[in-house]
Amino acid sequence: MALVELYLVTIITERLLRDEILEKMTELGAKGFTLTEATGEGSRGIRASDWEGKNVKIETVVSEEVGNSIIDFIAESYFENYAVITYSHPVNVVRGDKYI
Amino acid sequence: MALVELYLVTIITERLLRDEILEKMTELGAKGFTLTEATGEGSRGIRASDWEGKNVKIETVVSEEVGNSIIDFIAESYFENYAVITYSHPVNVVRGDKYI
Amino acid sequence: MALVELYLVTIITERLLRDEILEKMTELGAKGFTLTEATGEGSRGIRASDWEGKNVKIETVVSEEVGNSIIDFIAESYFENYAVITYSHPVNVVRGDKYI
Amino acid sequence: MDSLLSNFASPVVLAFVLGIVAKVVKSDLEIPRTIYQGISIYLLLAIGLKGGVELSKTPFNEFFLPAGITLFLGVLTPLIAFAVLKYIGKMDLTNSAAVAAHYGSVSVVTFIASVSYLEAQGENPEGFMPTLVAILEIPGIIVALLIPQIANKNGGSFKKALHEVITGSSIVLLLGGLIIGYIAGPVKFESVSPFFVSGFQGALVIFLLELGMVTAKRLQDLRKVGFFLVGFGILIPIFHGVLAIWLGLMAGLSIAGAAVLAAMVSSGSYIAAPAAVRIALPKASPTLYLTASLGITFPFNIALGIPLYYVIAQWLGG
Amino acid sequence: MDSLLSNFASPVVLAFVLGIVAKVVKSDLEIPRTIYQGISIYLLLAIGLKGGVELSKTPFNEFFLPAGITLFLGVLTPLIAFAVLKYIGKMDLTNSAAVAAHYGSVSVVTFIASVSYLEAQGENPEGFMPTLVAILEIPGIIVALLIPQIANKNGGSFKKALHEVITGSSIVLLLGGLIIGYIAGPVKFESVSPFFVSGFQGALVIFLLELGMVTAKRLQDLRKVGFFLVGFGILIPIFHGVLAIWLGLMAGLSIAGAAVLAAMVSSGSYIAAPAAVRIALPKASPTLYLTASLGITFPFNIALGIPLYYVIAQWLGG
Amino acid sequence: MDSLLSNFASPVVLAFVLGIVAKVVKSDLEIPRTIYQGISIYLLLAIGLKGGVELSKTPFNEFFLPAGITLFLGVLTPLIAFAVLKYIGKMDLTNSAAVAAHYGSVSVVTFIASVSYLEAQGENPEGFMPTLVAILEIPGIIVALLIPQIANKNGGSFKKALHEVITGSSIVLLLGGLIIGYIAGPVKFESVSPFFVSGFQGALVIFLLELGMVTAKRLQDLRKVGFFLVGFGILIPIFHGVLAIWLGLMAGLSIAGAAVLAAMVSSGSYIAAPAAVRIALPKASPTLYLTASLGITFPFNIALGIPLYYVIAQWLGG
Ligand SMILES: Nc1ncnc2c1ncn2[C@@H]1O[C@H](COP(=O)(O)O)[C@@H](O)[C@H]1O
Ligand SMILES: Nc1ncnc2c1ncn2[C@@H]1O[C@H](COP(=O)(O)O)[C@@H](O)[C@H]1O
Ligand SMILES: Nc1ncnc2c1ncn2[C@@H]1O[C@H](COP(=O)(O)O)[C@@H](O)[C@H]1O
Ligand code: NA
Ligand code: NA
Ligand code: NA
Repeated sequence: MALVELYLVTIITERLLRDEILEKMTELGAKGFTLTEATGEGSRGIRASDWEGKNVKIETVVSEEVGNSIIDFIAESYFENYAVITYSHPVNVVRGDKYI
Repeated sequence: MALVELYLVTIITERLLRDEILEKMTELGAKGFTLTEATGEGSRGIRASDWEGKNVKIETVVSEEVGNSIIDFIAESYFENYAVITYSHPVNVVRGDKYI
Repeated sequence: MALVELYLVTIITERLLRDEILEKMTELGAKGFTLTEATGEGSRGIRASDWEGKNVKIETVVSEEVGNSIIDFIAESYFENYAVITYSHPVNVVRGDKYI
Repeated sequence: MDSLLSNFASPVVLAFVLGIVAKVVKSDLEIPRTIYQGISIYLLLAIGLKGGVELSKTPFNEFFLPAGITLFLGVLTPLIAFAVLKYIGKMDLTNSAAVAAHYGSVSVVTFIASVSYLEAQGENPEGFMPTLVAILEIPGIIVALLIPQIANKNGGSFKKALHEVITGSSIVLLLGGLIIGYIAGPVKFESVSPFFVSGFQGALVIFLLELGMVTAKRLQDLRKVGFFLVGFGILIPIFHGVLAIWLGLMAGLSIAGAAVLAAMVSSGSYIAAPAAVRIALPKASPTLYLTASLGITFPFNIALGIPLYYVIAQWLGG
Repeated sequence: MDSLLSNFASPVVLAFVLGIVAKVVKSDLEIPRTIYQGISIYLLLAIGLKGGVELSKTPFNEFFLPAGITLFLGVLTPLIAFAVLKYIGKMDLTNSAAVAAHYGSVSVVTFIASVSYLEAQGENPEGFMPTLVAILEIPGIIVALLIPQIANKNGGSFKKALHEVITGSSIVLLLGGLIIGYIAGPVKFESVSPFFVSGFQGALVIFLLELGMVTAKRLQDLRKVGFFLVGFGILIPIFHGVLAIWLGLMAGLSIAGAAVLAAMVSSGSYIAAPAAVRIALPKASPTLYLTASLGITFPFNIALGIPLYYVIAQWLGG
Repeated sequence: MDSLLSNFASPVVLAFVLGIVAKVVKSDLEIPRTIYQGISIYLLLAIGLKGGVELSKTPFNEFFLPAGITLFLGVLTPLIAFAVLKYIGKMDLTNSAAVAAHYGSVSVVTFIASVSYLEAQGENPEGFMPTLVAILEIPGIIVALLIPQIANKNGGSFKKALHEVITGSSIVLLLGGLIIGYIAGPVKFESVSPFFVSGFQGALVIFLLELGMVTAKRLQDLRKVGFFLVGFGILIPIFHGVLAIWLGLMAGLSIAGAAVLAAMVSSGSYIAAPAAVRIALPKASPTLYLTASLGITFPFNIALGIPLYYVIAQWLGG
């Protein structure tokens, strides 16, 4: 089975931002995404799960280029005012060309 | 603490296939697995969460060999007709010999 | 956007241990964490989800040093008697200095 | 006309409309999936229990003929649907069978809505009707899935699909409830009756709110499926409904009972059938069968079909 | 005094206290989030439905003046709150507007608790009060969010926040329920009434158990927010409450109705407002606005405010 | 015999059987975990509330002796169980203590089922019985966990386990409900009574459906635990039950009350105890203690034990 090396970009953030981020991600070239409910704690005073609803974990398998533009967008738009963490790492994807 | 390098294989697919995949995975040599509920969107018209129930994310820590045979099985059996994405990457596992 | 290479440590274990582990993790230097509900099966006879409640998946982005001390703590404290799997791998984190 | 307007003013139908509106205005309203599952377990168990209690009071010979008719319709309607789809609609064999499986089975919510509607009209359909739902649920799916099986064109696992549909949660709850109700009988049922009977209509309101939201998403796919399927999703139910009324009345059902049977037979399944079809016929398009049964036939029946069947039953049986 | 003690012995208030105690002793008690969401959907729909049915029985001219007064208070109270926060409390513009938005809107649970309390006192507030809740929910948030908008200092998206608050699930359920209840009317409502009316008080017990636990976590933030906000969270509700009683009585409300209006107007939103504020004013501190509305004003109103408004209403209207 | 058959025809027991059957036929039926948690919160709060209301009507001297007896049984039964396991069953100290902790505590569902059963028989057990459940829940676990503590062989944290069991959600809800019901009294309880009383039996049906499914999975472990534990799981409950009936009658309980006390005392905990044991005795095998209390004793009590205790109570107390 041919494996392609792509990037898995993970964004964990407030649920409120979900739809906005997904829309933008698609615009920037992501071909799909997976969402998981999560809770968590970080540098902000309030645990995300306390009142405003759970965090959401967004994962998307993308090319390095698309990944970088998504990361840039998140960093510029949300880092200052919202609870968010973003990271990425390479993964070997089956039929990876589908996601480029 | 001795860390062993193994592979984390991730399969995100329709809930319907869960039991079948888990059974086969065990057969192919996986010593355990972790399941998470997820939703998502991909190349197929219908969002997996819409009606047929949520997606399921299956993660298993395995040796490279077992990982490859699981990936091959998934690709051959489900790629054509079902919603599924599969990827893997190396991880450092504590007491990794337990999972080989 | 400046990416810093850090480690993502993942711990999947019985829900019962959650608060204890989170407390200790913070003590050892983790600056945040994300929790997801999960179920799973491993070497222990009883599926974690059967009766005692679901498993919990704890993910934390930390420096290699902090990561190692967390891994050591988990291995020493829980491996013998509790259902637990722990692994880590490097990730590229946006504004990574926040998590060191 | 009057009975139609009255249907539109019922809280259950209005909740369905509210669900559609909520999605149209892009509200963030969301019925959590587990709440939805909980209510659906409750509703299935409740109609099973009530049906079982009623069945324990019904003489066998009163029940025998309607049961036979229902089984017959369960075998006939998927064949009709298949023929129309394949030979008039020119759909391929797999998709024709997939859609036909849905119309051979039954939508439990449509059944419940029809009973609610008729009771609101002062009617009193036979108490054993839930038993007929259980009889109708499975055979139609099997018949339809057998077609590609025979044509050797399935690609999926017929055996697994069979297991899925027979042990599916809706059948287990419905049949289990029926048996529990039958064994317990009216006296022992009394203690659980406030929970399962009084709360029923209200729980249905929340359930239909959710179904409205799900339907709204389906409605967006309408243009993808084409005119033929839209027509099919309205005309076939009417045809099956009239057939059911006619045979139901002949089998001795009351006018109300015949109208409820029509709602059942005309409806398309969207719980048992999709799961079975996904397994047995993975190549069939979910967009086609879900849009037909959930996006077209279900709202048609809820809003217009049920009052229509009642009018026709009155006319044929009056 | 007597009516205060009686309030403390009500299951609903006691459940709230139990929730706080559970968190204080670090119990692992947890109401699953989806159960909490389910109950909250149920409660909102239920008061909407009941309100709609009552509204269908109310002559327009009886309802007109109270509705106008409510709208007026919805515009006035956030301005008062803003002025106090900014000019007496010396809070910055963004946070002042953020907190003010909460006090311009309404806490539905406080409303429900006040109705329960008054009914337990043998009173009978006007049936159309839920309509006033719907009227009060939105304008205050908009007015408060307009302030930084005008000052060009928002940093977030006012338009998105507007959409969020108007199509938010609480408004959809409340307004949707009102309309359904209004169209269905008393007769058609009967079938769903056991579910939505009889179960209401009990469901409220579980809801307040959860709210007690949430409030307990908020209480830990009390020292972070400073004395001024604590005083604000108690005195502003009293001021707004007295205003509401006075205007409510003038508009023809009964004593009980005026007390309920006071509870509504004095309360701070913690569902609709936080979501809207988070979008429109991302720089505002959630610790400030959530602690004020949920950690201070909500428990104050539940325990002391509601009986107080009743006493004042009796005194002014007697 | 007759009362046994009658037990088997009750909807609650039949739902339990349906749950087992559903798993045996590998149905995909699943009660979502949060629904299960929600119902369990509801049931615990409901019996607490009802018990508290009843307690507020009970003179202290009527309640004093049964309470003392219950406490005594809570201390005695884990010691009996431990001795049997260690010295007859030759089980190691840790596992003996672990299993004993379960039999020292109480299964709330068994308690509820016994009350339902007796009420269906036209009996009327004392209203303060839920208070006895609260008294019985904790001491037995502590006593059993103290054994390895004294023998210095625990390996876990006794202190943490103690906190876990005392602040565990079942105790908080049960005790909290008792106190709320006691303070509120019969009059104020009336408003929440439709929710907590009328719905109770029905909610229990769904709860036992789930417990049936959980038990079915446990039954697969039966062969792993060996004959001794199977015998233990049936004979010890009978022995404890007879003891409870005898002491209960002496303490002035009615025949029905003594039978309910027997069901409580004989039952093995499977909520509070497992959590505490997992923390205090991590080396103990969950397969042993969960299979014994949930796979053997629970179904035995539900199906046969409860009617048996009733017969014995009639015989000893008649
Ligand atoms: N070091 C970390 N490791 C894993 N997840 C984190 C970490 N820091 C923050 N998070 C997640 O990101 C969310 C927002 O973090 P923050 O913006 O730092 O408040 C938190 O609620 C966590 O779910
Ligand atoms: N590029 C992607 N990144 C992450 N998850 C994806 C991606 N594409 C698809 N998925 C997940 O895989 C499921 C099936 O995808 P598909 O087969 O493309 O419809 C989706 O529902 C998503 O949960
Ligand atoms: N090989 C594996 N891959 C992924 N997750 C695993 C694996 N083995 C165990 N787990 C997870 O770790 C938990 C405890 O495993 P164990 O201690 O082996 O019983 C299980 O319930 C699974 O969720
Ligand atoms: Na049909
Ligand atoms: Na207000
Ligand atoms: Na016991």
